[in-house]
Amino acid sequence: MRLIADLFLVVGAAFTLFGAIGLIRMPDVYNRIQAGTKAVTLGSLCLLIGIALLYPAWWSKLLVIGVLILITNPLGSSTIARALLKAGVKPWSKASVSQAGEADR
Amino acid sequence: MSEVELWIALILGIMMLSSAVLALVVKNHLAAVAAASVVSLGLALLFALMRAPDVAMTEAAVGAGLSSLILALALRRLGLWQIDSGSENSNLLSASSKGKDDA
Amino acid sequence: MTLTLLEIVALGLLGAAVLLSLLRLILGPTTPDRVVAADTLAVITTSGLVILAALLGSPLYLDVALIYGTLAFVGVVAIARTIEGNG
Amino acid sequence: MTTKSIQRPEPGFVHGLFLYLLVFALWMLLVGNLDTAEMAAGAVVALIVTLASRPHLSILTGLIISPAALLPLLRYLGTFIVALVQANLDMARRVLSPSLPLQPAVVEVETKLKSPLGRLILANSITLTPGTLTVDVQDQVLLVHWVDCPPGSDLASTTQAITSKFEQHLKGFVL
Repeated sequence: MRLIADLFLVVGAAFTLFGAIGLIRMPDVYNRIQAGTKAVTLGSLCLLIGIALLYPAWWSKLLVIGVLILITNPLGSSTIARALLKAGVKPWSKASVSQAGEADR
Repeated sequence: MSEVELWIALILGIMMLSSAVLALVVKNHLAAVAAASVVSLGLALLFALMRAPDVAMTEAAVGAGLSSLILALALRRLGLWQIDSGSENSNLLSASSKGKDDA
Repeated sequence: MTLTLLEIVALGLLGAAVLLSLLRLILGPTTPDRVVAADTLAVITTSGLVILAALLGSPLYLDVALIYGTLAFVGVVAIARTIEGNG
Repeated sequence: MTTKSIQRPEPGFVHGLFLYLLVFALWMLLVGNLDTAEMAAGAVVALIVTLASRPHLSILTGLIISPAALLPLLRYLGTFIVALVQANLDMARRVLSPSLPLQPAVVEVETKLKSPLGRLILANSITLTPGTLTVDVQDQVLLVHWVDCPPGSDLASTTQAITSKFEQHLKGFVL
């Protein structure tokens, strides 16, 4: 039991670390938001599952925290992305701009 | 304090000190608000580490939530919300953030 | 509680993640980068508070994590509305 | 983010009851035990919250409240979790590869869901699926930022593939 919980903890921490690496390596704000939000959401959920396996009596509050993270994190990053688009920050694209989507507002 | 707690406190100290200095030196007001929220985030964790959950709860509520809310909304009311285009890094953001100057 | 090796590894990875996000907060060439880094740090901290609760063995700290998660979201939305301007 | 073009039906008694049960369940989860006094307090608090949020209840009208909606909900959750794990493996591979394979683009995706709640859930799930991030929701159109838009691909069909996977399950429990 302890081993499974520890594995969940390590996997969650690793995903969080990948998210942070993505935050460092990605070239523009939108990609950073993507890397950050996805990896950190799943990482946090894995960490919560690991803790729930370690302390089964805490499941109710951990469930509330997990649902909270699952709802608010994508919503928050989506809100930031929308605000950036409205403020006029253009998405980065490679040298060949011709293939990029044309959904410019 | 066990050794693990010392390491956590070390990371928290680095985090709080550097983002506090950042909040002082950064030009943009909004970035300063974000950095200040990170400082209170580290402070809440530090209070929790020192076994004071009530203080940590207050710090989390006031420092992280309300102060950044109030400061951000005040910046918006004052019209200081312009985002900068960064330090001349043309690859990252080319000629952006000129969109809305009509506050 | 005594920690196993895997748990110490997990804590180390999490600390590295915090430091890298902090690096983006400090370097981040533009303000939106810093805001995104602060958002990410807030979520990492929420799960960090849960881990702290497990480390100290007391469910009191879960309430702190809950309040922190809620209010960090409110703060992020406020900052986003500020970026958006009067839109 | 309210869209004025949408006709919202009036929220009925069922939606109020749904919200009441939701708030009560949240209270019980936070309390964590089945004490009688706590349950009584939770009943009162949930009633107050439900009555106080009456003006905002219309967000729930997109919800189909019936036992038949339970199965699509479960199927949707299954699809969602699989997509979430895929997204993370994809993102990890992308981040760790030295060449950083990126071809970002912003594309428009049409949705057939009519209610604001359905679009909210769809936008949230798109944000957490491989390589996509919902940027904005206008009436029928989601603006989606896509990390790896392969050059020369047919944009219309590939973007439909993003949404249809979720839509077919979402249709079961939201309008």
